[in-house]
Amino acid sequence: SQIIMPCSTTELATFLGSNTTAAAVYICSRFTAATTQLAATTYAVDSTFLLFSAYLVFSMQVGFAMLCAGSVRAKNTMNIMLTNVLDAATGALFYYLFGFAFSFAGTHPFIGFGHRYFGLRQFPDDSFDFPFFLYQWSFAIAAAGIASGSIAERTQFVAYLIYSSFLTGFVYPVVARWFWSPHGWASAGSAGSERLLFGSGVIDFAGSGVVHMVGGIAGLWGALIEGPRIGRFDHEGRSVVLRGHSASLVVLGTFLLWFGWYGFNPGSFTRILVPYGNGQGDFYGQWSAVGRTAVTTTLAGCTGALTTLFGKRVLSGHWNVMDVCNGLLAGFAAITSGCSVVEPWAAILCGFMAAWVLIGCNKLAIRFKYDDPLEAAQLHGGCGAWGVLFTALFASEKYINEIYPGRPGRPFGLFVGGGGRLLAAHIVQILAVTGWVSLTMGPLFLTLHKLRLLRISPDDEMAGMDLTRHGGFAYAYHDDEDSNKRFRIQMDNMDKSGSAPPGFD
Amino acid sequence: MSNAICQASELLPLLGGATNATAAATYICDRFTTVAYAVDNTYLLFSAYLVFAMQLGFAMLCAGSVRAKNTMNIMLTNVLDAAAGGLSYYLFGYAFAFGGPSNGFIGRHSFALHNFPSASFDFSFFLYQWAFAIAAAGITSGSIAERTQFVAYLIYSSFLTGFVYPVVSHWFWSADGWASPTRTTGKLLFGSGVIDFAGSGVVHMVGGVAGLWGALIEGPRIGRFDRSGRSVVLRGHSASLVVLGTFLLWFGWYGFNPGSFLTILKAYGSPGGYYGQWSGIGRTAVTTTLAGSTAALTTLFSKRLLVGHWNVTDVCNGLLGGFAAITSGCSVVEPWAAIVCGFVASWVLIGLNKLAEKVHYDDPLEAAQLHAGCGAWGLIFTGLFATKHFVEEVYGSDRPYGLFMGGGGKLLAAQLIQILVVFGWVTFTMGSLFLGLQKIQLLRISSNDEMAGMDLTRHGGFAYLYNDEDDPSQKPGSFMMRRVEPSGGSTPSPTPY
Amino acid sequence: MSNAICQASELLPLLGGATNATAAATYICDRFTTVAYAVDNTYLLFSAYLVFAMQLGFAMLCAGSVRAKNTMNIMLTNVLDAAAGGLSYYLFGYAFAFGGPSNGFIGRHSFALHNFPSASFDFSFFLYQWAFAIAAAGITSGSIAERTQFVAYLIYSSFLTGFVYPVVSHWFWSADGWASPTRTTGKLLFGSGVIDFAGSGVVHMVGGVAGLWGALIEGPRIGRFDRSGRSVVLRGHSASLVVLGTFLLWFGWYGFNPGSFLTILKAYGSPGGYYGQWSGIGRTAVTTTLAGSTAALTTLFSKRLLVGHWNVTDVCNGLLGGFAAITSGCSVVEPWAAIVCGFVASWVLIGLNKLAEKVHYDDPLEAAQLHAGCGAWGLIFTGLFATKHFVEEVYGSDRPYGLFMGGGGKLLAAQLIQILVVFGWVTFTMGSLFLGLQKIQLLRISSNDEMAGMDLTRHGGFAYLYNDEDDPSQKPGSFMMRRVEPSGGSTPSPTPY
Repeated sequence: SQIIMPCSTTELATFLGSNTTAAAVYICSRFTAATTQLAATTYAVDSTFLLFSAYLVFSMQVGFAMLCAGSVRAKNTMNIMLTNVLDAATGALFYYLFGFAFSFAGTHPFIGFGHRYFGLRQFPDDSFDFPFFLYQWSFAIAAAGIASGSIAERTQFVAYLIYSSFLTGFVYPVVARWFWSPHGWASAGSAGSERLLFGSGVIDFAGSGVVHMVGGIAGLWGALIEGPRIGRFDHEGRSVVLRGHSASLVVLGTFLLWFGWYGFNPGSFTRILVPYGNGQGDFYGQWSAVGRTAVTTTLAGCTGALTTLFGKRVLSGHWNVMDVCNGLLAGFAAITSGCSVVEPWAAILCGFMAAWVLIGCNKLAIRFKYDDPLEAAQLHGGCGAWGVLFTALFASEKYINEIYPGRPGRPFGLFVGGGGRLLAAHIVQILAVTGWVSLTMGPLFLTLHKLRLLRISPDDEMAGMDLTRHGGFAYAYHDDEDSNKRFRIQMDNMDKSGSAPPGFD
Repeated sequence: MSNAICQASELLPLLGGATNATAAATYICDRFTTVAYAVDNTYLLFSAYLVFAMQLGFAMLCAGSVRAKNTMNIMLTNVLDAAAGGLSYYLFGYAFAFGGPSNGFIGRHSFALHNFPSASFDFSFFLYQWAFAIAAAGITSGSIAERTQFVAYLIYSSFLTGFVYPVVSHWFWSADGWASPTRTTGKLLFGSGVIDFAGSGVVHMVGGVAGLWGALIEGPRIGRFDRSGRSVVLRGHSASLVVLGTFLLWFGWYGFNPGSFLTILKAYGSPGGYYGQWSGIGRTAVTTTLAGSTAALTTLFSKRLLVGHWNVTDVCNGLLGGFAAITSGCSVVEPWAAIVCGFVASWVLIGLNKLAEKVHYDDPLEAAQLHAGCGAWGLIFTGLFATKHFVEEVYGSDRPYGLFMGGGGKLLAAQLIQILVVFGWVTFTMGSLFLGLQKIQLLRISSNDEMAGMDLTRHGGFAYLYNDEDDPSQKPGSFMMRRVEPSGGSTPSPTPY
Repeated sequence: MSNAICQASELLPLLGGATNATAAATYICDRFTTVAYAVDNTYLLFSAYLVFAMQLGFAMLCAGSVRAKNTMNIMLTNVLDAAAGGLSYYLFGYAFAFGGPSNGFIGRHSFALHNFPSASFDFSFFLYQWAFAIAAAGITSGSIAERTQFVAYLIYSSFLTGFVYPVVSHWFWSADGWASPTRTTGKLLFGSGVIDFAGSGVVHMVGGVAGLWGALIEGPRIGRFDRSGRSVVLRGHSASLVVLGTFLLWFGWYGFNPGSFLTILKAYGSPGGYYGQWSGIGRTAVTTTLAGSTAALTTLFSKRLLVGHWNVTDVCNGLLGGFAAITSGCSVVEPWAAIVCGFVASWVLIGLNKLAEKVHYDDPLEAAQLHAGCGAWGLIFTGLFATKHFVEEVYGSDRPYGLFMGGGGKLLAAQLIQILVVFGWVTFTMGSLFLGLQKIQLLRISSNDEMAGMDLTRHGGFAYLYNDEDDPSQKPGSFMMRRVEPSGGSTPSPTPY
């Protein structure tokens, strides 16, 4: 249904002038074979584009795993990496069984249901094909990956499995339904002549709200309910930095996320073979928009990184690569919503503000003794929300009409003269996402907490989960050959908890 | 290589009214053909790059899974698998595999890419096949890690990439191969040919069985089984590298399995419909994902029950076991069947690991169990669950399909034949090679070298240097010294992590 | 940017008899053009993503090659090469390079992507060129690692990405460049123009020569040459990161070299044949692979002979040397010639490293030797081995080609001119910049900082923390303490190698 029909009688008739329908029919019938071949070509090109974009988005899961591993202390590395592997694995099963159907089946504005799509039944059809499923799955596991960062280093493994399945299988798919399914109540690309929210719908192109805010807010509630890690705030309540164990892994993870973001944002077009205008062989088409989206993404992240670099240098007195990495990711999380509909110069503004939003949220977190080992709630929740607002302020009329065609005169960015209706829709999105995730994930974490399934014991926390739950430490740079010695060393490791030289912070 | 997406003879009658209808039809069709070549080659090239990324995954997985003292060694072998494989596959490997026309056993044209490209094969195809060949060699290097002389690596790796593997891929994948399902010269084996779509047998079993013989002939690492014969786990030095490697392999597997279609621009059924090879490719990516994911989860819970704690490296191996198994049938089974495939693969791996322990077989990366064992299961699985519909789309109509899907036992028989011949051929060639190397004392390192670690004795030093010292000549005897003292194994180790 | 795959004027006469033939012909051809744009942009975008992945490779390679105490510093510079490069290339770098119409020396349109895209250039092209620009800056950062002030990095990196590199790329790659082989405004240099297809000169020599001057002006790291002037190896802290980085660079090079075709949908000869730009692209990937592989193997064996042990980091550098060399001629030489290219590149690198030791030149990543040295060899190699046939396909007919292939010396002359002007231009601009920075004391860090490591003094702490301590206030004085004590350099060094 979404394919361009290379030879449409009506289209052909329009440029042949009046009373030429018969001629158009005639010509089109002459080119049936050519037309169908063009359709096959179009499907093949679009699927190639979408599949490789999905692979790139999947590589973000590697990025998350490495970022998380490097950002926690060595004693919890095995734990956090296992959760990242399982985000992808459980996510695949749950998204296959019902997540995808909740997002894209049926016509209900709130949630998908019916016979189709559960367990990929009656799939594919002319609306959705397997590459699209794979792409959406890679988004779903990204949301779960975000939340796992917030509750790192103190959460029981079983709790991870439960929340991750619930988030990927239900909470996230419902949100995706609202904003991305053609039938969703707040979708910008509603099917047919359905009424759009504020005449506009929400333009959350690649998911600052749908993915990043969902993951970030879920993490926020988890981390709030669990409380901070032991030692994160000292007796007088001062903040103590618990440094991650490997900056190399953090940088590796950040670069991999950057790499993967080129699938996340430009890939969200899902098709590249779409001419803008009447398909008159113009050089300008969706391929240009895809490229522009990659450029806005790059610029927002770069600006976020540079702003953080200098901002932190002024505030804390030294250069800090971890902070720069987070600033970079903040810029990406923010531009994700508007990446396709803003001008490159606006992306620079977006990244600049995102860096300050992150710095501000971090200050706020310290004041409220909120502990988030990866700053995930601040980064993905905070900067994601900023990104949603940003889109409503700077979205360009031209680009919106190219991407969501067929509804001329729709609202666009407030600061570029498009009125406040898009902004209103986006504020509704922020409220709805916050409310929905709080209502679903909040009670889940509370229940787990009540059932004592959420937080690990203080002993386990001091010793590190790798030793107590995951069969041992992640690293063995010394080569010991027998297990007795290893056991003694591990004990030794536990005894030493609580000692470190100054100068590490 | 490209499909005839547009036939001038089909278009011709439709253009009846034009003055020069034949020329017009040809003109249009030629352009479609050009488009098809460009799209298909783009698809294949990027798939090849992804498969190449698996070599990085292997390197990191191997590095993380061995002890720190052998890291330089194993990483060097991984770099050289790719580099030496590049030359040997260029010079003769490709010719043995796909140099048609030839007999059913071995190819014999296109040495050093002579007279290349042709209408059937382009450079992107060569690159793709090279990336597969080096993957097979990478698997083997895991089995014999930590105790093999470097020269032995160079020899077996060139031999495997240049001869053993290409011959197997000729049998099952080339149009001349005696067991190929796309055979054009002669009858198909059991009227079916072997369906080893992306190489559970051709790649994974070949690499795994080669590793099996290497590791068996060398014997276990010192300290792997204690005096009373109990198994002692020799843990790898970095779980982070293991996870990094596993994820990169997962990433690359999206080139390995879906990429094996080689082309994407092909409609199934009526042209112009939404359903075509692109759907098949997407479905292949989905079955791959589901098989690996199921195997990972199965391993997670069963290991928890069996061992008592969660274990990320086991989960990673389970995941890879699921991938190795689905590789054969990925394109011809339903997504739900992939879940069955992954579930069983995980138990196959657990069972074989128990068996390996019992018979004192030592494989640092579980490569033989994982790739040969789960690979063989994958071939059987395809014989059981291949769907009529998909087999027809991918290979053509009127063929046997999976036993459990009502397609009779012929496909299963062909798959079993594959398992036997792959096992036999690799045993015959690689087994002899490893035995010969052992006879002339080129296979295993000395026990002194093994205790000290090969990095120190053969590779110019330890892989890591976390303390920063500018002048390495002074004051021996502090903790770093003790750490890598050649008598390492018996020295008390002072660093607690 | 896209090729005119279908011309309505060609199709029209063929449809003469049909009703409204003109409209029909236009209609059909427009659709082909749309397909061509989509395919070519898809190809270019994914190539750009691969080239971007090289930045990750550089970061890991650099991190692993320096001592642990400077890891945070070098990784930060790599992140900022990309980030600062993104802004400066957007604001003016791109305009200097490709902002036509312009003179032969420097471009002057499209600042901040003004009036972009156009019929000639789309966003994917910008992204691709940006990824190249930051690669050049990444090379330089390796040469001056471990002793350069962070502010100096920021300054040289913006200057290089925003001005020095764009000007060079304008000369050799833009349609207005005075030495470009695709020049449309005026005569080609020696009737040929310089064939630097993917940038052995434009990227690698620029980065390498800039690094050379930086490292020369700063002088060697403390302890790199001892009192009697003997060379002391200051080993990097992690071989795993070096191998990771190298493999990622290899992966990314498949975007760098084959991607430089920019489009894939173009038949060579008449449309409809199997041979087209896709074959050229595949062949480029193959030549790239073979050159790197040969260089790796040559380095492996020659270093074994020269030094006495196998060395994975040397093999990695050899591999990259082969890639840097083939980058110039990758699209216009036969696969067998790529083997020659890699073989010589490995010896060029070994020779230059000997020379560097002799003249007490210290380059922690051998970046100047590798990228400038092998890059220059690559340009000469293209002048010797470029094939008539391929030069015609890629650049057009009736041009000089490689001396050894019978094409005369004109191409070689042009290539030599490029080596001279790149060296001169970079020396003039970057040499002055580094000298100026040194004059105002912004270039080199204090010797105290250097001994202690920049991470501790400037970057907020050490990169690694393998011991897990929850309470950093207690128990000072353990061995970890000694390890990173700010007076580090004077601590006795216990490492036995």
